[in-house]
Parts: sequence; structure tokens; C-alpha cells
Amino acid sequence: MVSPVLILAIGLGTAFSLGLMKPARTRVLFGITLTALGVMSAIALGWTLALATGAAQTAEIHTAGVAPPFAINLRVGLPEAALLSLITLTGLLAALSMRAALLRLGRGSQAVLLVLVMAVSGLVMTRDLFNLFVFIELIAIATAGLVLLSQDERAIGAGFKYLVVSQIISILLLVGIIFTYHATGSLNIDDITVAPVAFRGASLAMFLLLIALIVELKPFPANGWALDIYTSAHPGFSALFSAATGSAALFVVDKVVAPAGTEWLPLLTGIGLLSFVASNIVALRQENDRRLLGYSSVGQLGLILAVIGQRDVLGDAYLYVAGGLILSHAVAKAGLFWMSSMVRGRKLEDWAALRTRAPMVLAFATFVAMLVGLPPFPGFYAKWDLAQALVAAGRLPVLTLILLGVLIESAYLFRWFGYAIKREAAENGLASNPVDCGITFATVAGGWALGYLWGNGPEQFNLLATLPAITAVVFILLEPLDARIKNGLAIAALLGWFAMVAGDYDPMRLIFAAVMIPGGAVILLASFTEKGRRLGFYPSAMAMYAGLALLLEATTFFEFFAAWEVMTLGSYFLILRGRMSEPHALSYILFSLGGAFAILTGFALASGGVQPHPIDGLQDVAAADLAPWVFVLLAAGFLTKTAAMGLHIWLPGAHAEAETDVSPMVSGILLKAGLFGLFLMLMQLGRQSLYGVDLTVVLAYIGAISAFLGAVLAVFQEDAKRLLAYSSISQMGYALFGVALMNHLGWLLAMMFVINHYVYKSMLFLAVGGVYKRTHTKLMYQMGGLITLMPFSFVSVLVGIIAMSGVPPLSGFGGRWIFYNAIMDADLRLPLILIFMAGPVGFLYLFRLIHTIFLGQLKDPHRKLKEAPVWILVPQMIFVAFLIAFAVLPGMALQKVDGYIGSIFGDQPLVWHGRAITSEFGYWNPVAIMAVIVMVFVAVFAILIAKNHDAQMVKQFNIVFSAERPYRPETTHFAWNFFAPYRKAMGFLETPVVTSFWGGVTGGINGAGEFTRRFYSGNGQTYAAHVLLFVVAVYLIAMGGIA
Amino acid sequence: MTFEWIQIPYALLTLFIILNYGLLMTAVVRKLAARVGGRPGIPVYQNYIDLVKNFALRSKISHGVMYYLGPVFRLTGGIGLILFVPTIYGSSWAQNFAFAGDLVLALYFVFFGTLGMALGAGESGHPHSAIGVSRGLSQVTMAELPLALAVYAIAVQYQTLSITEIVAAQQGGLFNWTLFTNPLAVVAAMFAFVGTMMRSPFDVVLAPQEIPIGPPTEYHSAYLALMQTNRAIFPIAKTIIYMNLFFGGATSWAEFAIKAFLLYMIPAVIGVVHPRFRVEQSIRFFLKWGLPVGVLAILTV
Amino acid sequence: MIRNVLIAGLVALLGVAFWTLAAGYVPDAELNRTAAYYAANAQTDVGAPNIVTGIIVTWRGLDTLGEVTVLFLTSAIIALVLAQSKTPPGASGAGFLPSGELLTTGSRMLLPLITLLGAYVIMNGHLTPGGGFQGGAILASGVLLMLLADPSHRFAHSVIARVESISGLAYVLVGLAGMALAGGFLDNGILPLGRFGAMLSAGAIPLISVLIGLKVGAEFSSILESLEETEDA
Amino acid sequence: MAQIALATGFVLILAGIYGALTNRDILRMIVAFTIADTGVNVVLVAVGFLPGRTAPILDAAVPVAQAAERIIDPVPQALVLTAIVIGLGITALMLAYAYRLFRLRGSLDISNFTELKW
Repeated sequence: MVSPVLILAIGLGTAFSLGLMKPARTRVLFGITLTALGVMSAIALGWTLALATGAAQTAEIHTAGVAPPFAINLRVGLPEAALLSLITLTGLLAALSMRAALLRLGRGSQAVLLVLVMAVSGLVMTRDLFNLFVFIELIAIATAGLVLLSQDERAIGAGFKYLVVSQIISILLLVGIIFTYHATGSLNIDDITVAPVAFRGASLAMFLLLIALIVELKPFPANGWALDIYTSAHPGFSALFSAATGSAALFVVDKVVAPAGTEWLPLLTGIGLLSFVASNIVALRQENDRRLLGYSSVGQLGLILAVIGQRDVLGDAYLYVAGGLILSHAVAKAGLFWMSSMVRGRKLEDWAALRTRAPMVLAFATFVAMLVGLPPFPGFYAKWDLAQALVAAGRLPVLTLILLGVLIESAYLFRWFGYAIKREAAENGLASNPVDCGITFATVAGGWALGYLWGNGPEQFNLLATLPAITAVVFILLEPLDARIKNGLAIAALLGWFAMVAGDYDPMRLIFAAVMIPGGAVILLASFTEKGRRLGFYPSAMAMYAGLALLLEATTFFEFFAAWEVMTLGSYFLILRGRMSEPHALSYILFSLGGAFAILTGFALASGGVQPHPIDGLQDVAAADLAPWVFVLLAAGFLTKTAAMGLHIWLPGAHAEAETDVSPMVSGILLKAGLFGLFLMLMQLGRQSLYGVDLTVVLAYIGAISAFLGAVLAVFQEDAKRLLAYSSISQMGYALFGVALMNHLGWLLAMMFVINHYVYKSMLFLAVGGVYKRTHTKLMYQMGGLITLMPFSFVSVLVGIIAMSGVPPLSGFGGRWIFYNAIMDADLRLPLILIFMAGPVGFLYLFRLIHTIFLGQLKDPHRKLKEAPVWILVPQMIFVAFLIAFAVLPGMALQKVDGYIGSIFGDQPLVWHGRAITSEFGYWNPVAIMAVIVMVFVAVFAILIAKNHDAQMVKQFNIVFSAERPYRPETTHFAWNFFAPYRKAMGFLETPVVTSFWGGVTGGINGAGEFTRRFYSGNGQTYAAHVLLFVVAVYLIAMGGIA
Repeated sequence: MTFEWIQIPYALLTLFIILNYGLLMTAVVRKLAARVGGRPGIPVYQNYIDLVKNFALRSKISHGVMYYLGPVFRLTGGIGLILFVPTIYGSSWAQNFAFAGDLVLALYFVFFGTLGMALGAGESGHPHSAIGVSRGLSQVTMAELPLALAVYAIAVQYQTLSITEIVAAQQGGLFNWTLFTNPLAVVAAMFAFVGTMMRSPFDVVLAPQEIPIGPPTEYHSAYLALMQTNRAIFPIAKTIIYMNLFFGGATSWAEFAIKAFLLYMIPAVIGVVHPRFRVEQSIRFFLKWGLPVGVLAILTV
Repeated sequence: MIRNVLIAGLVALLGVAFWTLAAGYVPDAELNRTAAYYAANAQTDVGAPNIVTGIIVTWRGLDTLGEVTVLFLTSAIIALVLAQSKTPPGASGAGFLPSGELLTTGSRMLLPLITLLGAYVIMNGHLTPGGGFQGGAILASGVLLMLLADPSHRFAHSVIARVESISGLAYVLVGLAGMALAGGFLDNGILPLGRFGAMLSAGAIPLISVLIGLKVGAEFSSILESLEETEDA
Repeated sequence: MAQIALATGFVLILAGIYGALTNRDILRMIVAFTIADTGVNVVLVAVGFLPGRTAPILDAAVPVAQAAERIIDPVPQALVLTAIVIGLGITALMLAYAYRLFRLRGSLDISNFTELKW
């Protein structure tokens, strides 16, 4: 293997020798530059590979043939080699990205680029303090030079501001270096001795050295200069600046602080966290894409700085965590900058142009997911390990701030992604060409490869090696196929998976699996309606199903969490597909991530740092002091998914604006994941009390409130899908209440809701979606009288609402019966009132749904409508058949579950004999009920037929009132504000308290961002003053800390 | 309890008795109300005349399938309710099909007819039908609440959901009635009873005197006949439930007749002397008075 | 005004830190171990009497290579910065009066002397104070003199660029040769150390000094020239 | 002696920074930074100074054997050379930038170049 010094020598030698060529032969020159960068990358990659596989040992390179500290030495271990690969590859791709500018400005600019890559590599390798300084200055100068490649005239001002700050940094650095030298008698980094954070001597020198290196990392607020560069420089260069220079600078801080001792780490942590959170807050208000990326870059650097500050508790995982975060950041940020060179406009909305190239959307999604730390990318694994270590070390505040920052970051990144998917795309807004696309895809491939590598880490659960995840990825590759073919494959995949795993599940898990996997396949039948290729649908849907499948398979905390995030991400993309769903998808992903972070923290708290930790191990902490906190965190996460009142505001929009076949997926299926989590948690943790309050009681209250308020809000909706969405909140409230009762029948009730809610909500969403496909409106008062035109849809809505309202003989009644038996045992009285109130209110909105759509007066524009597409009806009819069968034979699904729950609680309150069920308190004979009702109904019907057998349909307006004959359906169809009297009495419950609360939270954060960003006045001198202020402030605080 | 074929003629007999009782009693009540107002009122057989007349009429008019089925649902709801509740405690034959389900079944089956009726009326396209349904549903959400609470209270009190067992628990003297063992629950339930019997002050749903509002607006002939049949038996069916739950049930048909009549008179008397509430007023009324009593009932069990 | 006061305050606070450094500073009584090593091994390791040059060229040769690169970068970037503002050839200097006889002759007389001095300083860098940088700067001052004396005169860019490239490339190659033939990158041991204190001794140091001198001279000249060729010159 | 040199160096640094942050004229800023750079260089050299010793050149006055007792620390001297050259490079670059900025706006006031902000 060749020596890594060659990376430096080749870079430098090529830069020098470019001057020997004729300047006019630009293509040859550029070819040489690329070749040099390629060879450098090859060397770096070769070393990375050799070190990773153990084929090589860490290379200690002595220059001048003399051992350190007397001559400069270099070191290439695994982290160095990985960084070198990152740097040289980024350099190579950046050169390609900047090809036009490099060719225009000729060999000088190419030499500068080569030197920059060389210097950044040198920065990583060198072990000498002063050599560090030389490389830093080389980078500064080269940066100032490459900024000029930009066509943007403002870049000149930015470059000058950058030089001004570099001067200040170099002054501090030199003073720090020379006094460190004086103190240790050596310039070698390994000779730096442990120095306490102190007010004088070696410590002060160390402080100056460190702070200068930290300022290189563009910490908030001393980073105006860097942001200007990001905004105005050529994006190809910005990628290099962010990915390569930034990562190398981080490594330098790490390199220097490691020997100085752990006492310095809190300093890094503090600065890093401040920078991370504040930069992200400021970024919220940013509208320029590259400046946004700039804020995000400085934020990410802050995050990793904070992680460096945790190296004392990360132990062996340190490299894995920090490396995962650095590489995620670097790959994603570089990729985004390179993409930005293809987007013509500079506003975030202009990225909508990406839609014209579907693979670009995939790239964008990949990068956003990488930055936020979602699976299957390295940042995700890193975040998990970080959280575990932080909680185990008792650094919960650090974790909280990090997660807060990530949440804010995801807010603007996903908002941006939403713009790209949903906003008006400018004509010709994308300058796509093979080279830039190639660069982007090389980066995307790198990201996925890293994801796989990180998943392959020691004792790690590799998401990308699981069958469901692979299937989802395969569906990305299948995108060019026709939607119908893909749909068939998707259904086959789901059923195949279910057939494979179903045998191993306990009855409860089996019910969830049946709802989630084959249940999903049934809903997918409706997708046969869609023509064309339906880009983006199948990968997203299959990702969601993969997440669900893995969730059921999960045996450890990590597997559960990973599955949870995959599911969230997939469903986000699905929801975003809806026509008006941009803001709703955003709030969905934010709430989901917030919830996921609560789960993450909860798991970390429970595991105490032990990895991998089995889910069944949760019961070991049930008796510990922290158990209630674990309970609270996990419950908060799961309740976000079930959209409990207070955390629900994402749901109505997300479910209502989704596509016809997506709404049932996210409503009928996805919500069950939260219930599944709650079951798992309660099974392990049992009842917990916090400050004397039984938390299951709190859950019961939340469930009851959700059940009631969800129903009341549903009553007041004019939009059919919104109505159904609010109804889901209410239904999940019931289920939550059942779970929280913590008795056998309560759980059985919840299981019943899992099945029933899936069936009737999917059915209703499909029916309403079918109607929407024909009428193109979701506003119920604009419809009416559709019963004769869409009889099948009507039947499914009819059966759906009967089942849902709990009227015998359909299966909803079974739920009510179990409910009454369950509450007989419970000592909870007050929340019951709300549940009792919710029941009849449910009747209100259900009647409204069927009446205003299907009954009443048919509107003129609708006279020629046809029945909904047949593929939308097929699943509905399956559901109708199932509901009737389930109503008569509830035992087919429930008896086994009942037995299983009995094994948990150790009781068996229900006795199943034949078709009848008896409990301690009452009895229920579904067959008899059905028989009696059918008999009576048929008898009465026969009487009516006998009398009025020849009745004929009369015309629409053959009705009389107030001595007039009405003639306009619009004025005759009583539909808008249908429950006006109810609104008069109960309308106060509609006050959007929760919405205003969350609006206030986001408004406050946005306001803070708007206020803070005024700090960046654009004046280079002010920026320099910020740097000085930053240094002095940190100095005072650090010294105040020790005093 | 299991099914035997003999139960079918028994149940039909019960049904027949209750139908006649309902027809007569409603007429009597109407006559009483008229006399209170200084009018002569209808003859007691008037309901039979109406019913026979309407059954004799045939109609060629239909507004659609649901319109056609509306009265069927309605009457099925009424008959079914009677069939699912045991009428006479201790009687060997007047137990109907109570083995199919317990109190919960009765409570939820009440909605069956209402729903079907509302759907049928809705298809007629008459706005007054829809307005009536809107009012009725809005009102019933609150009116039924005290009953639900009261039922829960007594179910907990007697530790059973079986109507027969609840009645059994009240045997052995006046003071074993729920009325005395759990007066709060009974008061709460009576709020619901008065509120759902479609009498003043809670009858704005049908607004029977002024303009025809409410579900039956567009129904006539045999359709109306089915509904009139239901109107005769449904209140009785409901009264039976109240009687069984709160007033000791009935051990004989005579006891049944008296208790049903007295219970039925409660809303009738209140209706005669009270003006009508608007829907939001009645909702607030139940919220203010019915709900707290119900809450007290479940808290004090 | 307020701004200035604030900045003065900040600077004063920084001054406090510096003051602490200065006040706590105790000069070493003995050479520290690095310096002591250099003093002891200057003769055997690098063979250069001027220890500073030994450090610059060999022990800390990587720094020096970087340093040369700094100049290279600066000159390349300045050429880039000013490229767009360059006036067409021939037009430059048109606004200047022709240089007087005295100036022209004087500068022609001085130029060889300056060059000679530069060469001397370069070649004796390992023996006496001096070296590639210092010599290179002297060489460039000759170029500066020419530019000032005759503003309309043009140097051959390509010559300077060649010198720049070849000397830089040669420096890197010498460094690599150190890796191949001696102890490591930039080891001066590729050539015999020779007699201590002689002109041609100390291994590759004189060679590297020459390369540095040429490189520095060329870079400076190139920078000066670029600056001179802007239209305002 | 060393303290005096150090103090002088630090004063130069502070004066330079103050000047660079208060003068709006870009050329003056550059000059101020040169002053600060000089200050840094003075500090560098001052740290290598040992009282009563001579330059680190092994000649007749300083035989090799006694070198360790006779010479001052050569390292800072080597460093300062590099620092000077780097400082020079940056200064030259800043001047070139100043030129471009002037061409762009006809002004050398740094507060005129604030289009990039927020």
C-alpha cells in the first residue's frame, strides 16, 4: 500500500505542475486535476478499506526521518482514513460540480482547489500543532480564492469578511500555540499534557488554542462570515466547505482536546449545543436555500461538537456515534449543495422544479432523512447510541437539547421538502444535466452504502438487511413499472410476509399483524384504480408497511424504535402525496418525530445503557424509581401516534387531505401502531404512579377526553374526510380508555377496537374517497341524494355507521357490550361520564355523514355521476362481509385473544359456550340477536310489501311543505351546519385551545428566530466583533465556571 | 336460557297485549290532556280507527329504498326492543327473547329504529325531515346521558347487567325498589325518561302542533300505519325498561298495566303544564340538571 | 461611538487574558527538550550549522512546503482576483511618462547586484542567517525595481510560471525522494551530509533552499506583476 | 526583558485588533491587521528568548558540544518565519480583495458591503 503522504504530494505536485501546461488546453488541465483527485481518493479509500478490515495497522508517518516530537509526523488510523476518503471524494465531486467555473478560470483555480483538498487532508493527518496552523491558513486562503469562482458578485464581499475573521483566528491560534509550546516544550499534539481549565499558564494557552479551533467551526453567534460564504459561493464549493472543511475542523478539535483532558469537554458541549439549537431556530425563518443549508451546516457542526464533548461517556461507541453523525452530515449536506446548483431559483419554493425528475426527489428525501437522523442512515444509529450513553451517564438535559434541536431542524427541512413536492414548479426551473445528476446520485449511493455499513456495526440490528426493508428498497427500483403491476407485487409481498410470520405470533400480535399486513393488502386493492406509474407511492407505502412488519417482529428496544421511525417516514411521504396536504404532512412528521424522541428517551432511560436491550426486559425496571418516567415518556410517544387529545392537531388534516387509498392506510392501520406500543408498554410496566397519581388513570382520562372531544369536533365538520379523521381521534380515545382500564375486558375492548376501527374506518374512508373521486368535493353540503347513483358506496357507509355507532346487530355492539362489562370492574367513575357522553355524539356525526352525502336532494351537477370505481368498491364489500360475519361470530377473532389476555391477567371473565358469551355480569348471544332482528325485520317488511308493493319512485321534488313546491336542490338540501342547535349549545367546546397552544409554541420559536437573525447585519466588522465577543464571553463563562 | 320454538307464539302474544295496551293508553292520555285543556278530546278507540284506516290505504309513492325501509326499521326497532326485554318477572312465558342479550343490548337497540327512521326520512328529500332529525339527535345526546349514568349506577349496585336479575333484586317489598335503594339514579333516569318521550317541553323535535316537522313528514298510508304501530308500542317498551330497572318490575299483567300507566303519565303531566324548550335550551337543561344528578348517582354507588 | 467603546471594552477584556499570559510568563532557564534535541543533533542529523534553517528545511519541512504553497496560492488567487480587471496588453502604462535615463540606467546597474545578493543569501542559508525565503524575497525585490523603473515593461509570464511550477514540483519530488531513499518525506539525507560548515553540505538543504528561493522569487514576482497590471497601476 | 517584548507584542496585537474593528476603511483595516500580525510575531520570538544566550548558529562562537548551553530556542525563530510568510500571503490577498471591492462599488467602506445578511 502506498503511503498516505502521497495524497499530499500528489495534490501539491499536480497543483504546481499545472503551470507547466498551456493555459489554453483547458480540458486537458481539468482532466489532470480530476485524475489527481481520483488517485487521491483511491489512496484514501484503499487505506480506509485496509484499516477497516484489519489488513493494515494505523500508519504513523515520520517526516524527515526523525521521530516526533522533533519532526512533524502524520497519522492515518481508521477515523483519519475515513475522513480522508470523505474529503478527497467530496473534492472530486466538487470539482465536477464546479467544472464550468474551473474551466472558465483556468489552471489557477484548479490548482487552488487541489491545494485546498490537499490542505484539508493534511489537517486531518498531521499531529503537529504548528503544522495544523499552516494547513488552517492554507485552507483559509484557498477558501478565499475558491469563493471567487461564484458568478455572484456578493461573493467578493463574503470572501473579504471571511479573511477578516481568519486573521483574528490566526492571531489567537498562534498565541495559543506558542504558549502551549512554551508550557510543554513540544509542538506535538500527543505531548499536550492534561491541563485543567484554569486562568493562566498552559491552561490559558490551551484555551486560546481551542477557542480558535472552535471559531473555525463557525459556532453561533460567531458565524456570520461563514453564512455569507454559503449563500454566495459556488454550491459545488459550499459542499466542500461544509462537508470536507467542516468535518476536518471537527476532527482537529477532537484531536487537540483528547490529550488536554476531559475537563475541557463541558466547554465544547455548551458551545456545541448553543450553536446547534440557535442555528436551527434562526434557520426557521430563512428563505434562501443555500443560506438555509448554511445555517443547517453550522448547526450540525455544533451538534457534533457537542458529541465530542460527550466523548468521556461514549467510550467505545464514540467513533461510531461521532463518525455516523459527521458522515451523515457531510454526505447529505454536500449532496444538497450539489443539487442546489441544478435548481435555478434561490427561494425554497423553487425546489419544486425537482419534481420534473423523480429520482431527484428520491435524492432530496434521502438527504433530508440523513440530516434529521432517520433510518436507515448512519445518523440514526448514532443518535440511538448517543441517547443511550447520555441517559446512562445522567446527561438528560444534553439529550433533551439535542433532540429539541433535531426537531427544529426537521421542521425546516421537512417544510422545505414539502415545498418541493407541493409548490408550483417553475417552468424550466431545473438545469439538470448528466454530470450534476451523476454527482447527486453518487452521493445518494454513498449515503445508502453508509447506512448499510453503520447498520452492520458491532451488535447492531441492520435495518437494511431485513426482508421488509429490502422489499421497500426494491420498490424504489421498480418505480419505472406500471402502477397496476407494482400494486399486484405489493399485495403479494404483504400476503407473503404475513404467511411467513403469522405462525410465530401470539394471538394478540396476530390480530395486530392481521390488521396491519393483510389488512393493508385489502386496502391496496383500491389502488388498482390508479393508472400510470404513480411515482413515489409504492416505495412510501412499502416503507410504511415494512416499518409495521418490523414493529411486530421487534424484540429489542432498538428494533422497535427503528421500525417505528421507518413507519413514520414512510407514512409521511404517503400523506404528503395528498393534494392539499403540505402543512398537514409537516405537522404530522413533527409530532411524530417529537413522539419518537420521547420514545427514544424512554427506552434509553429504561435500558440504562445496556445494548441491545430486549423489550421484555422492560419489566425489570417496573419496580425501579425511574419506571414512572419511562412510562410517561413512552406513553407520550405512543399517544402522539394515536392522536390523543392535545397531541392530535396533526391528524385531521393529515388524514383528510391524503389520497383516497392512503387515508384508510394511515387511519385504519397506522393508528394501531400506537396502540400496539401501549399494549407492549403496559404489559411490561403495569401500573405506575408518579407523585401519587396513578398514570393509567391519567391515560384513562386522556382517552375519555379524546373520545368525547373528538366526537364533538367531528360533529361540526363540513368536510367528510375531516369528519372521519376526528372520529378516529374519538375511536382511539375509546381504545385508549380500554387499555388504561388495566383489566382483562378493557384490553379485550381495545383489541375489539383494533379490529373494528380498522374495518369500518377503512371502509368509510374508501367510500367517501370513492364519492370524492366522482364529485371532486369533500364538502358534504355540496353533495346529497347520491344513494341511487352510488348504491354500493351507500351500503358500505350504512353498514359502517351502524357498526361504528354500536347499534346491534353489527359488530360495534360487541365492543359496547365488552365495554360495559369492563367498566363494571373498574374503579374509575368520572372519565366514564365523558365516554357515556361521547356515544350519542358519535351518532350525530355518523348520521350527518350518511345523510348529507347520500340522502336529501341530488344536486344538478351530480345527476350523471357513476358509481365509484370498482376497485374502490371491492375492498369495501370485503369489509361489509367481514363486519357481518364478525358480528355473528365474534369468537373467530376474539376467543383466542381473550384466552391470551387471560394468561396475562390470570383471570377468565368471559365464558364462551357455543355461539354465546357470558360474563360475570351479563350475557351476549350474537347469533340470537341477529336472528331475532332479521326475523322481525323480514316480517314487518313483508307486511309493507303486501300493502305497497307497487310503489314507484317519484320525482325529486315531489314533496310539499308550506304550500310550496321546491325546485332548487341547493336550497332544499338541509346539510350545511347540520347540527346548528347542537352548536348553539355545545359550540364552546370547539374553541381551538390546543391549536392555539401549539400555534403559540411555533410562533414563539419562529419569533425567536426572526429576532435572532437580525444579529447577522452583513457588516464584516460586526462579524469580527461577534467573534471577539464570542471568545471573550466563553472565556469569562469558562473562567467563571471554575472560580 | 336457550331457545325453544314455543317462545315464538309466547312472544307474539306479549306483543299483541302490549300493542293493544299502548293504543288504548295513548288515547286515554290524549283524552286526559284534552280534558285538562277544556276540550272533549278523542274517543279511546280513535287509535284503532286511525290504524285500520291507514293500513287500508295503499300508496304508489316511494322516494327510494331507504324511504321504503324507514318504517320497517322503525317498527323492527320497537318490536325488537320489546322482544329483548323480559316483560313480566317470574312469568314462564312473558320473557320474550331476553336470553339474546342483557341490558346493554336493550340500551343500544333503542337506536336501531331511530337510525332507520332517520335514514328513510332523509331519503324523502324533505328538509323538514332532516331538520327534525338534526334536532332530535342533538337533543337525545344530552337527554340519554343521565340514563346511561343511572344504568351504570344500578348495574354496579346490583353487580349485574341482566335485567331479570335486576328485577329479581328488587323483589320483596316496596323499599327494595331501586327508587328507594338508589333514588339519585332514579331521578337521573327520570330526566332521560321525560326528555325522550317526545312530549312537551322536549317535543320541538316533532313540533306536532304547528307545521309537520320531523322524520314522519313525508310518510302516509301503510308507511304511516307501521309508524303508528310503533308509536303505540315503543313508549311502552321503554316504560318497561324503566319499570324493570327502577320500579321493581312487574310480576303480573295487572301490575304491569298500572306501573306502565303511571310512568307514562309522568311525562304526560309534565308536558301538559310546560311550554316547549328550544333544542339548545333542552340541551343546557340536561347539562345543568340531569348530568349532575347522574354524576352524583355514579359517585355514590 | 458607542460601538467603538464596546469594541474597546472587548479588546480590553482580551487584553486581560493576554496580560495574564504575559504576567505568568517565566522564561525557560534551559532549552526545552525539543530545542535541546535540535542543538545536539544539528550536526549529525541535518549537518547544517544554522539550526533554524535545519528546522525549517528538514525537521519542519512540511511547514515550509506549506508555506511555499501559501505563496503559490496567494499568487494564483491574486491572478484570479485581478484577472477580470486586467487591461489589454500595450494599453498598460500608457498614462505614465517614460522613465528617465537616470532611473533606467541605475536600475539596470542595481539589478545584477540584487540578484547576486539574493543568490548568496540562498546558497548560504544553511551556514549563516538567510535561506530560500529571504533570498527569494531579495530576488523579487529586483523584479519590483524593474517594475517601478519601467512600468510599461512586460515580463514574460510564461517564464515566471515555468519557474514557479518547476521549482515547486521539484520540491515535492525531493520530498518524495526522501521517502524513497532516506528516512521519510522531505528527509534531507538523500544527498550526503558532507563536511559540516561547507558550502555544499547538509544533504539536500542547499538544493531545497535553491528551489525555495526560486519558487518564492517567482511567486513574489508574479504577485507584484499581477498587481502592477491592473488598469489603475 | 522577555516580559517587555511580550507586552509590546500583546499591545500591538490589541491595537491592531482595535484598529481593524473600528476603522471602516478597508485599507486601514488591512494595515491594522498587519500591525496585529507583527505583534504576534514579536510574541512568538519573545517566547523563544533565553536570557544571556546567542543565536542558534553553530559556528566558531558556538561549538557543537556547548550548543545546548549557549544558544536560544531555535524553534520559535523557525515558526516566526513561517508565520511572517503566511501573514504576508493573507495581507496580499486582502489587498487584492480590496481592489476588487473598490472596483465593484467605488467605495472602500466595509459597511457598504452588507447585501448578504440574515
